[in-house]
Amino acid sequence: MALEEKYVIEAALLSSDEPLKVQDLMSLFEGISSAQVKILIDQLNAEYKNRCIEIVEVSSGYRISTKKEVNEILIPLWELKPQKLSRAMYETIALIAYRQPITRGEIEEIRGVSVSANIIKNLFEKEWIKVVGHKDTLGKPALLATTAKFLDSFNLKKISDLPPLEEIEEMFTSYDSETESESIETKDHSAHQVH
Amino acid sequence: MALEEKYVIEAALLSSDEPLKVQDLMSLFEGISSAQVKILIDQLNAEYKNRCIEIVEVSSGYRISTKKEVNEILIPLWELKPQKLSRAMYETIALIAYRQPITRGEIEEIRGVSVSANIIKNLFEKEWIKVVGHKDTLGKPALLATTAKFLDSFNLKKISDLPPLEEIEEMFTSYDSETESESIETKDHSAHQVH
Amino acid sequence: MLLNEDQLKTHPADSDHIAIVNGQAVEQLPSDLYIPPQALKVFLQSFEGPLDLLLYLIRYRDLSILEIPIFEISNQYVQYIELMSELELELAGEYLLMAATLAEIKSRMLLPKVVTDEGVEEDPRADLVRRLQEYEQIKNAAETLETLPQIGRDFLAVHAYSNRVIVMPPIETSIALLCKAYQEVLLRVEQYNPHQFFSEPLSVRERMTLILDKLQQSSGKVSFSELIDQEEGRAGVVVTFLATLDLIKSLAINVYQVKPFECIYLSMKQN
Repeated sequence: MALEEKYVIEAALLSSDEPLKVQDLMSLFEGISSAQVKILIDQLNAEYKNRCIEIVEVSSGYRISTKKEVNEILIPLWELKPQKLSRAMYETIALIAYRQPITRGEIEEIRGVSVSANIIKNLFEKEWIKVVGHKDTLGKPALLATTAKFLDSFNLKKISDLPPLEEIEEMFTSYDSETESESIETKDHSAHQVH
Repeated sequence: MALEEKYVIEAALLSSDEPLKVQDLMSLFEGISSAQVKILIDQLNAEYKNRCIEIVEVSSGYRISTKKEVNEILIPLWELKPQKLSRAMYETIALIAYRQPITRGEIEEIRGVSVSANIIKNLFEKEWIKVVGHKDTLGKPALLATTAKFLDSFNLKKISDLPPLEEIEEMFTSYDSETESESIETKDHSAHQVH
Repeated sequence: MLLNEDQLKTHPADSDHIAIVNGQAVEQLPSDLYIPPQALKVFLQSFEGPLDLLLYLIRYRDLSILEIPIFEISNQYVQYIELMSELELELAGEYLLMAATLAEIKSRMLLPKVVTDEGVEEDPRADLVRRLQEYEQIKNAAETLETLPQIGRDFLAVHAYSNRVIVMPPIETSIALLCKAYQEVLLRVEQYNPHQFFSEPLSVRERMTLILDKLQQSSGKVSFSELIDQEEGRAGVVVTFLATLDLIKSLAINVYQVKPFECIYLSMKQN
């Protein structure tokens, strides 16, 4: 039986534990270009239109995953129920993602509260963060950054695919202490909200 | 989008780590008979005719597996990818190596997170660890130690060849600056492969 | 929408409202807290810290961070943390620190501004405003992140089974990564549980494994002298002895001696 190239790609993606790069897929065939591999992937995705799976490109390559719509139906079958992450966890990983590399102390400074050891441990256990070096200050604190696995977990290809941060408005730095209410009025035009 | 039942079954089989029984699949839909589930499986298998995957019934249920013909093509891909150890795996085997004999509970206590059964299973499968006795406390937990095979895999002659802590510190003050972004999950130059 | 100082004087923020919490009248209930008392505790616990609470106080009233009415907001803030301690919620030190910061800003706002060579003194609120803005930015980013599709919650990576018996995937090992992992575990331990951990000479650990190996192979008793390698000399005896003591301590083996100075025997504990 002659095996169709796109179905070999499908089998390759399905048999791999990790996402596969275009180069990995190219190595399966002789004389195939990366553009051709991408066309085959598009063809497969078109075939998956009515199905509950799809091919997604993430940071470490291509992988097949279930579509969101089918998830709720499948949850009862999962041994591990999806766990809800705490707000503290989201804020911590968001800081590491947007401000990397960052130390734990810097995270605490911005959040205004201490970061529990459990949150950091948990993020390491998920392999969402890694130590990329040590800051040359007192105590040589570890500099934390996100991993490819973090991006993979959110179906992202690169850090810049994260939704952009909202801009921070500049504040007038001079003020008049005696006439606070006046100065508030004159500055009112700039006091619209940031959302 | 209305989800077709057979494709829900496909997604269920592909997203499960273990084979699924007919009863598991029946639980996904209301008022479906086992005969109907089997018909849907046959329909899927008919669709897979030209593809490189198939649904196979094994003793513990149904699973989707790659066809034999395609496995030969995929071998280079599997060989190409040396198995990388996860951070959790490195930490666990490091603790067993440096602190042997040690129980799983003690590892968990030091790491501050639970050690998944998979990691321990995996280390046994690699024949890197063995049970050398049982601690005479509640539950008689197994005392784990490293094997000769572990030493071989890491090119060591004996456990005491592992660098002592002070040396590790020195190693990494230079190691960190050289390989700033490298971490457990990325390849490093000193890595070698074992079969 | 903003209150000036005159308005503040005629608009007392406290003592107008009373709520019943756990059967107790709470007089310090902040004026804008329209929350059923039973939900109060949960609500107050939901703040991620002082910045989060301050942001709430500002945003709830539709005020701008840039022009934070410090007098009003700091009064409310203090009422909230009083309420929190009244409800016996664990009040992190950061909350109290913020109360002090707010009080300091308040007093600086009342003082005439200082003009130095470098120009006019910075608005006393500036630093707090920057922190609030920076925190709000991350708080919103975290909320957005939570809405992104997430593996395990919204989708799963799928796999087909492959019979890979023929292929033994090579394992990449690195002694450097092994050591790094160990070092990192120890660093974490040091950071979180100081003084619980100390390093032991490796040779003792290794010897413990060797002794257990021997005991298993012999499936009976082994004499202490059998465990000693003559070539290792005195140091070897010490290491073996320490390892034996450690094994007794970890309750893995039995040790017995019929009479003083007679042969010491070791055996596995029976399960």
